[in-house]
Amino acid sequence: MSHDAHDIQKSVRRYLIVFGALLVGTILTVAVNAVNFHSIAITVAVALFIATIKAFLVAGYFMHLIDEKKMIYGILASTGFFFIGLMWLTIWAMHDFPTLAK
Amino acid sequence: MQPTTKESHHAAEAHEEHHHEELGFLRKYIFSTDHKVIGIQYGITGLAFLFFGFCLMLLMRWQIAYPGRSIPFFGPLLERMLGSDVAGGGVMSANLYNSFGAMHGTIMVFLAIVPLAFAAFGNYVVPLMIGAPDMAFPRVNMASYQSYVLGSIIMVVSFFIPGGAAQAGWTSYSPLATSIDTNGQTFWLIGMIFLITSSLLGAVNFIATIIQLRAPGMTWMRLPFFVWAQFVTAFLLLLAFPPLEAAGVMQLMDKVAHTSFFLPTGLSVSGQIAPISGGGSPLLWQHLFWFLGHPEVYVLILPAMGIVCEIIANNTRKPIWGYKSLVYSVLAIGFISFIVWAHHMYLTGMGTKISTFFQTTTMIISIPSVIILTCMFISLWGGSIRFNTPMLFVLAFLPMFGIGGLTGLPLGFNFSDIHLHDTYYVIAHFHYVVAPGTIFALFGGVYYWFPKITGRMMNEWWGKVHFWLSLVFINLVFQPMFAQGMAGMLRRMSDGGVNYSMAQNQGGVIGGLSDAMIHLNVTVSHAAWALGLAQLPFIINFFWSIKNGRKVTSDNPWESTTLEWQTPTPPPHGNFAHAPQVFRGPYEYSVPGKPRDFTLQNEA
Amino acid sequence: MENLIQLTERILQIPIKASQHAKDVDTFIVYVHYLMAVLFLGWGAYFLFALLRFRKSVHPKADYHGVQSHASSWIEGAVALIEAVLLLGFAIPLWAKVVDQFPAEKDATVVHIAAQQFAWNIRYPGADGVFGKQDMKFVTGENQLGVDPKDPRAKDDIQTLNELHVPVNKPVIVQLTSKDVIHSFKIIAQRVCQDAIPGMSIPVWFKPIMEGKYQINCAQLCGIGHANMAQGFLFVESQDKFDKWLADKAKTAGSSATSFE
Amino acid sequence: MQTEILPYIVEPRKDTGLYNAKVGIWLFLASEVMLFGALFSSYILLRVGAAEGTWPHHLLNIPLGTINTLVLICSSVTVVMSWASLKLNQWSKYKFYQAITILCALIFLGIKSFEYTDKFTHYEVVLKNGTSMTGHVEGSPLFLNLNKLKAAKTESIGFHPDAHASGHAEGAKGEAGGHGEGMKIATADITKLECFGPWHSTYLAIYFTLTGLHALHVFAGACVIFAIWGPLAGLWKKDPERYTNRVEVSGLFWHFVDLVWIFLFPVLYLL
Ligand code: HEA
Ligand code: HEA
Ligand code: CUA
Ligand SMILES: [Cu+2]
Repeated sequence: MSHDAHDIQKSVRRYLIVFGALLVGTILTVAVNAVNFHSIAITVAVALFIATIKAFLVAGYFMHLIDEKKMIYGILASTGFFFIGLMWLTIWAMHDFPTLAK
Repeated sequence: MQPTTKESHHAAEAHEEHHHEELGFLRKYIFSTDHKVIGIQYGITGLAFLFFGFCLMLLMRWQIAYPGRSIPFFGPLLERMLGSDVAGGGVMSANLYNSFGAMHGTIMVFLAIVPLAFAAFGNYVVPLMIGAPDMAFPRVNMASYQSYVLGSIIMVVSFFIPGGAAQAGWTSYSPLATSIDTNGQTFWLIGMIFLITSSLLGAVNFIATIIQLRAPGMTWMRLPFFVWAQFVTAFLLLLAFPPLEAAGVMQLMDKVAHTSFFLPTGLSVSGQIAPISGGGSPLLWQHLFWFLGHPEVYVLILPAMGIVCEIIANNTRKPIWGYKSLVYSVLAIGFISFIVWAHHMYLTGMGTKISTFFQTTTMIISIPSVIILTCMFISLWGGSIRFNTPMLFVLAFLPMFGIGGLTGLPLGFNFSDIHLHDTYYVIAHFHYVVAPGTIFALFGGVYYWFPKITGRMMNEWWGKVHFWLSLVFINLVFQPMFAQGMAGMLRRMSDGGVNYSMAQNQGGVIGGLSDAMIHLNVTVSHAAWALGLAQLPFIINFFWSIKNGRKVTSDNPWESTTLEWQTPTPPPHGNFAHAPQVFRGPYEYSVPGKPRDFTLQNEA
Repeated sequence: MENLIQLTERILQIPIKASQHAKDVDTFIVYVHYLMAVLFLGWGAYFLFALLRFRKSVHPKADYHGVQSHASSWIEGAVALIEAVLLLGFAIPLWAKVVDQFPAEKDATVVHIAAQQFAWNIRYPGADGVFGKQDMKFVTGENQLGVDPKDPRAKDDIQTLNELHVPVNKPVIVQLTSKDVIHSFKIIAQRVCQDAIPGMSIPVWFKPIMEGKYQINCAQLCGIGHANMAQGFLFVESQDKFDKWLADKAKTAGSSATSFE
Repeated sequence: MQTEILPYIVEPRKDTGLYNAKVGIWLFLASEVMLFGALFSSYILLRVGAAEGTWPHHLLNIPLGTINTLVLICSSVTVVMSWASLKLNQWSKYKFYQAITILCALIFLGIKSFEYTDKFTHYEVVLKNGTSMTGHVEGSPLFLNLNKLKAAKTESIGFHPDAHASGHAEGAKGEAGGHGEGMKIATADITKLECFGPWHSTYLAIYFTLTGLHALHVFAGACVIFAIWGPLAGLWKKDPERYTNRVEVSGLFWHFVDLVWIFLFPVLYLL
């Protein structure tokens, strides 16, 4: 395998750092929620932003996506594309609606 | 014939004997993990369901042609089996009609064509074509088949529960689906969850196999087009099915846990406000359903196109024209098919912007289909065409798919869909693609690969009888439906539309359906029954040939170039003694300067 | 040209046109079918020729290279171009006009229709020209539509079952909804089709140009009675006749606002 | 073993650089993305489409949710550490880390079922005079409703309404136990009695569906990890690389389950 013992030891250190970051992220999410931002939109945006960073850390380091093979990137990219298509088009469709002239 | 084959024959035979002792009957035929056995299992089960789905429709066609009249012979049988509340006096009630209609669609799509076109042909042929010993995950493959069987058992059982099977169409639109207070829909949903699981497992397996297990030298651009078609199909299943699974879970929650995912606030049931929390959206179901639904129709057609391509190349004895365009087109279809779904929903209340988006993508996706058909047509030019039974079926596929595809255009433009939506024009459109389209390609595939699987040929003469009768009658079934649909006859009518003509006779109503249009129902039904009889030569030929067909004298009876013919017949466990080395593209027929008119992919 | 289109319509079995935009719809359908016919006949002729010309008995040795020219790309390009023209030139603007651009309410006959299993509830605003408030929470056995019993504007509203009367040559705006499951409001001769979806109120309009009685069909599977949901009728009549009918109805409005059986 | 005829079970294929199971699991995860993605989209749609003020806020217990998030993150790091241990040939460390993973899974499911029970014993009651209250019923019965009361011919119930502390953490506090004085309500006065089950509101419907499906994934993942850890551990001696691959693949699934929760937590608990 490509990893030798030294590499692994290095990544173990990295895992622990990521672990710390995830804990901080979680606390931050809860903390941010306690702060009143006065606007749902901002709260949502901040919470999702932190969640995305956490997700990126888990996927990137724990799941080794950061140095994965091209084939996997391809699969995930198309999945992402279709997911966004599903969500965005559905929401758009539900809001574009024939309306009476006023 | 050529040394490699003989050699592999030997080695593989030794191999097989070795296994015979270990594997009992159960392991070999029921719980097999061998892709070929699983392919055959899928094939037999799928054909049985194709037959079953067709029988449902044959009964329904009686009700459409002669509404309210007792079905001769089968009527009393139905009454005995399903109870007199749904088939009293041998007459098909509206209940039963709706059940049969929903189940005809469900069975044809999910229990017959997908298992046949994707799972059966894919399982048997794909690993052989790419020179692999088996599928990447043999046990997952077995689980996929078992999940399919479980799902289909649940579907079949649902006919016999009180109230009968699901009645809300194969599309199962909420709130209707949840408001019918029998358990048919619950069975349908649970059955679907098993079927979806089966397809997902299959899809993972196919993609992994094609990515990982191609023989040395089998580069992407040397893959037979059939493999490409299956590859894209697998992706469609993999990514489009989960949203329907999610929707299925939500509808199941609506049905059994009384949630309101798809039920809006203020819904009323028989004059009373329904005791639900409300707040859901009926359109959400439609979006999630059609997000699968549209890619699903390409799941039904792409494997068929793959089969057509193989058989055309083989029987014109020349390379397929525009292999690269074919590959890019099929990839393009795969991608775009995820963003056209709402063309089924033009009349659910859509503004200009969103419907413009969807009809534009719909028109764009028709272009790769045009390209694929064009390539097939041009491939004929300069060939030396042999008209054997498989070739006849795939040749017929071309204009039949052409009719089906072309009539997709007036549906794809939202403006003309205003008139055509939910009429028999839609029914005719998609049956042209799936029945004389996909089913014909599948028939072609059965005749073509039969000798590989059994070592015997099917009878040519009866094959031709089957072909010509099927061609004539299937057109007589579906062609009149265009006229009926254009004239305004609506689908899913348990009385065959007599309500219109009655209204007309009531006097004074303008624009009702003419008696001639209603009368076409009778013509169509007779054609459908004749079509049923026309399948007898096939069924008999099929079973008779397994035991008594003419034995093939070579492993490659059609003198084909692709790898599946380079194994012993039938292929042993593990397929190839040595992984074959591939040197060239899949369709090197009539290469100038070569002694034979076909050059094997693995010929140095 | 006009004759040709009419002939094509006859061949295609296109039904009678009774609304203003029906002609646009039909002509468009005919154009698309021309495109289809050209493709089908063109490729069909080529197909038959190729099968005969290259059958094994007359052409025993296949040609490895086959067609060399790229004429087919032009054909594909032409198909794409024609589709683009149909799309940009017709489908999109016509849809925008027919589905999305409503006439002013004051120039139109406005009705509310609520579908139910298996009938159409039709409501006119009455003399004051305003609909009374309506909410599903008011629904009772007598008050099937949930008209607010306290709203004074509801008093003169007129309700009918399965009977839609409109004056000829005046746009009709229908606000469509459903009480139970999804139905679809379809009048074939008027080229109108719109799903009626519970929880939503979707407007649709058309301009009838021919007096007479038309059937209202339900085009969406809605249960056992779906096929029988054909008892609703559209009556297109002269303004006088319509006014008279409305006045007649208004006399009994007090009672019919809450019950229409 | 029949499967041994297949190549690339252990060593990666040259041109893709991957072994079979890795391709398989990523494909499977792609389909899982679409599954949860569709539910997420539904959540957003229902949320956006909800009438003003009908979407409940802070119905859930945030401290418990936070603990569960931390538990899952812990399990994620132990999974990856156990894999690294195998790579370093440290078998007992692997056993130890993976044991913690399984323990975490159990804690997670335990807390989750506690939260569920809490919802199923938390009631909304609407009286004939129109007042509506939330709170707990004496004896903490599960899934009680009016029909059941009537069927059992119960004359009245003891009810502890939630203390209506205004402001943010209303629900959380209320559930934690601090409810007000008990009261007696006659069955005849009740028009509606309903626990906070999935049928109670669209929010709870999507909450139960999403977390229920997620919990099933946690359960399945834990079973697989346990199977590899315990009953199937013999493979380590025979074919350590293949065993390590199995651990990696099951780990990928586990991380994905964690990843889903990372989104579920803020979306369901906080917003
Ligand atoms: C295999 C199945 C399949 C395929 C391939 C297609 C292909 C297409 N379909 Fe179809 N469709 C269905 C199955 C299929 N469909 C089903 C099952 C339904 C109904 C579901 C239900 O409501 O129950 C449906 C419904 C349906 C609708 C909804 C109608 C309505 O409900 O109102 C629409 C609308 O846009 C549509 C459009 C199209 C289009 C534009 C294509 C295009 O991809 C077609 C492209 C092909 C071509 C353009 C042909 C090219 C050929 C030539 C150029 C050569 C011709 C010449 C000769 C042959 C000689 N289809
Ligand atoms: C793949 C899909 C598929 C296929 C193949 C078919 C095939 C056929 N269908 Fe179906 N149909 C649907 C999918 C399909 N259908 C769907 C989705 C609907 C909509 C349902 C709804 O409204 O919800 C529908 C609806 C539908 C209707 C409209 C009902 C209504 O709206 O009320 C009609 C009416 O005639 C019809 C007829 C037929 C006929 C005559 C065939 C024939 O072409 C069948 C021909 C079959 C064969 C030729 C099979 C021969 C094979 C064998 C005999 C097997 C041999 C076995 C062994 C050797 C073991 N179908
Ligand atoms: Cu109402 Cu169909
Ligand atoms: Cu479609």
